[in-house]
Amino acid sequence: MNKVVASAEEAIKDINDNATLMLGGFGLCGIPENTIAALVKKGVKGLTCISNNAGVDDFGIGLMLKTRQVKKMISSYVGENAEFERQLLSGELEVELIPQGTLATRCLASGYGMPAIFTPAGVGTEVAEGKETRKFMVDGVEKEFLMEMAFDSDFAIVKAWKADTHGNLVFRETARNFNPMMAMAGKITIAEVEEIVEAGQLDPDHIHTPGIYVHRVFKGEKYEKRIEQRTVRKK
Amino acid sequence: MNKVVASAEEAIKDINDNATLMLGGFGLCGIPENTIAALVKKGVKGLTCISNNAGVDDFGIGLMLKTRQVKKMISSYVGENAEFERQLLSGELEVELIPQGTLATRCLASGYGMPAIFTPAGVGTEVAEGKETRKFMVDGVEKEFLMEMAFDSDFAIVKAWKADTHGNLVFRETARNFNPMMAMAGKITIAEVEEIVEAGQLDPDHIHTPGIYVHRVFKGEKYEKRIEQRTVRKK
Amino acid sequence: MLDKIGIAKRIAREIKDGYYVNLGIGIPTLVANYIPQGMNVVLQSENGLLGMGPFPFEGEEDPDLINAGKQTITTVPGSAFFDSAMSFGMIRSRKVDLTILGAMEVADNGDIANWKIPGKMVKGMGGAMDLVASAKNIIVAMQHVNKANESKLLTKCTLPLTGVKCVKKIVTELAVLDVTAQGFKLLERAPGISVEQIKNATEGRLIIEGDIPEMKIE
Amino acid sequence: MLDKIGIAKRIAREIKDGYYVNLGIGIPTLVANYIPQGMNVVLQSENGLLGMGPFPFEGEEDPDLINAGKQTITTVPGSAFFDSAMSFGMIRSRKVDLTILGAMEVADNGDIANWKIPGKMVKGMGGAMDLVASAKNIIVAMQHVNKANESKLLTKCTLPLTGVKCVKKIVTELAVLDVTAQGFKLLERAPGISVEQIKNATEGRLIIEGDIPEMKIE
Repeated sequence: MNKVVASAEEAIKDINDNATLMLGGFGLCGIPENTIAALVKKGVKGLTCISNNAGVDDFGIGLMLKTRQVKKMISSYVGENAEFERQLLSGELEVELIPQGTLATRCLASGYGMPAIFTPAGVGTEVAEGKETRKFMVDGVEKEFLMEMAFDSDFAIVKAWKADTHGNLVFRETARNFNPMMAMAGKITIAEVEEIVEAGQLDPDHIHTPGIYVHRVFKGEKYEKRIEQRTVRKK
Repeated sequence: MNKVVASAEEAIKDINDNATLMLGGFGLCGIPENTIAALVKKGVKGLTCISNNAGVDDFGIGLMLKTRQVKKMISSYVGENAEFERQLLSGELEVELIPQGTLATRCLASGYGMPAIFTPAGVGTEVAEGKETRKFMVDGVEKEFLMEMAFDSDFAIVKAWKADTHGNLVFRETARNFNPMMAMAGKITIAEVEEIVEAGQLDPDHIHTPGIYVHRVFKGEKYEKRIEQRTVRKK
Repeated sequence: MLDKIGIAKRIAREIKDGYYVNLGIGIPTLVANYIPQGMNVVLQSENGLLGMGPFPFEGEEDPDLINAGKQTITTVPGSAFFDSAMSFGMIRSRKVDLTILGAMEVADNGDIANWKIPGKMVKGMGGAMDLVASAKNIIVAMQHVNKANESKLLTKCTLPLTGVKCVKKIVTELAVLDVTAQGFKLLERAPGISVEQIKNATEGRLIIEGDIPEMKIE
Repeated sequence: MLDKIGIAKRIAREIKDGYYVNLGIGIPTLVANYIPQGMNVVLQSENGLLGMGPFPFEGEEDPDLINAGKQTITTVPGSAFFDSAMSFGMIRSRKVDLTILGAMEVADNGDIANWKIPGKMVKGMGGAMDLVASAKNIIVAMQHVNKANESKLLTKCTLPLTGVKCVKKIVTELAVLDVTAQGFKLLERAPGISVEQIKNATEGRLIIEGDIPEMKIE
């Protein structure tokens, strides 16, 4: 059950133009930076990217925007990127904004084999336009929910802290974020990690994503792990 | 944020007749045995119990059946209990059998604030009778699903391996089973554990159930941890 | 005619390298013993484990470590524990490659009945309904006929259904059969069993094309 | 009139012992600094953390540890990490006791607009729609009027909505108000602010009953 591949290039060998990708991470935290670099190098185009954010101008998904590889972004917040804004305003880039919890839960639904979920997020707003709504009793009060569909994606690309050779994944701190749900939701799931250990080296009680969900694992060549908002206090 | 109470008795002080309880465990593995003992001692009656199984004649929920405290069981498999069978056939006990994955997911739905979920389990069987069905496309093929409602329960009673004083829970091996979802689903969640440690003693990356879901924690007086099917091989 | 071990051995040959497999209670559990050495197969137990190993050595039983049949077990290196929601999540999202389970009856359209006999104490469906509703590949291990010598491979199940149109392959004491749009397609005969015997034991539509080989089990 | 710190201080007084609290970006983030010492409060960050602590000391920033505003942070003892699905799961299931966030406009029925200005670059709603749709108690920190001195407490929001009928309380530079079935109910005046000034700054229905005290903030 060896899921290890040698490199990012090998991991993405069958990602072709017009693929739909999920990319883990929140801001620049826990993003699959080595896979993004390989996608930029490969130059695949017309990508639909499902990712909470779109990176910054010179890091994360921003790098794929600069090279015009992205056709459509499905995100909850895309704020920190001037090139993104330019492409959006010029109509080169299509953007679908959805609530963050809806994004997370539509990934979960996919990984858990649930075709649709109900959420109250967006009820009464433009997010609800064209969507089926339904009322349910919650704590004795009628409440309205939107039906949102599970995501379909060709590839999920996630960043974990450690993996074993079976593809079991462990995440670190808030770099976990969307990665576990996306890992469950890809038709093919690619995980880049900081360290690969032998099967049996991870405590089976501590695994966040079981290897059954993961198809390919590789060790990232290097991690910049850029900080977006460095906030500190004096000692 | 101290969730620790002194005893099982204190933890269940407000569980009264006719309450709906979720009880974690799979077979006799990972069941809240100290809380069950306290419920038997207290003698509350008319309980509705949501639990994957119903224990055996002299252990687990079987003890509450013997004392006729249970009005209704909602379970996926209730096989190993003669008294259960007697009460069921005599009409003293009401039983609702539901698929195991449906049981788990209806608990998850409750803890995740989703009023209903869709599952294919039971489509075309008597489980589907009277339920709304709906077709969705799955991998390009139309497939039928049942809509199943999130569970409402007054109390969730779970067994974890360790807790910290904040109510963060860690489970061990397959004793995890239904416990995390039920912990998320109780209006009041009571966790009995083998060991309570100070806040900060559990690795925050290894917590299975965050304390926000847990209202009361106590250390079980003793754990029998009975084995239902002892299967071994010779050395 | 195959005994239980024979059925288990024959089913084991359906398992491919790299498979994640869920084994039901009874004969399916035995299949684990006949997976060829060196083949990478991970066993899923729906109570929350990937990487189930053999029974523990005497004295090493761990009450926290059981399979879906509530038997004490062990894990293999690379195993992972998870909760029941994730367990059925991976089942529903078709990450499990093969599900092997028992049946009381199977119909020639793939319907299966294995959880309830009206008039008898009903123990429950456990995880069977979830498994059959979702699995991409289901093999059933069952007896071809009941004790009264009546066929259990039927045109239509007489017992309450567990799932509809889901069984892909059946291994009985007499035969290996695929479930096709046209009915049961006979693939192999058990050692010493004739096509005629299988015909007589099968109430549902049976397709017999060409020479039916005798199965090979060592 | 209150400055940002004043608004944060006043909101901090709404936090009760034992609360789990989600703080939005901007003024709400500042509220953390004014939670009384010794009060047991756990801060939830929707990117996957319960038990958020203060900013790290210089040189101790950890790129894997950020809040929902993408700022480097720390944890406190008893913290827990989880994924985004569970994070919004606990938000939807109303386990978070109090949500504090900013707004561009609030209507007197509790509608809130805080994510989109037509004609301007839209950055996205992030987790705001999930939070306002689910939270059992929402306090909004906002300016009472815009730079043109126009009220932002309205009969009806003019901007695209983030959520409907969800805001429970508002703290502005001028006042503290509850949102009731009859409209904004004035509870407290900011130091030096008259009822008349608040009336003039409020376009939506305003309820003034009895003497309105000046708020106390140290």
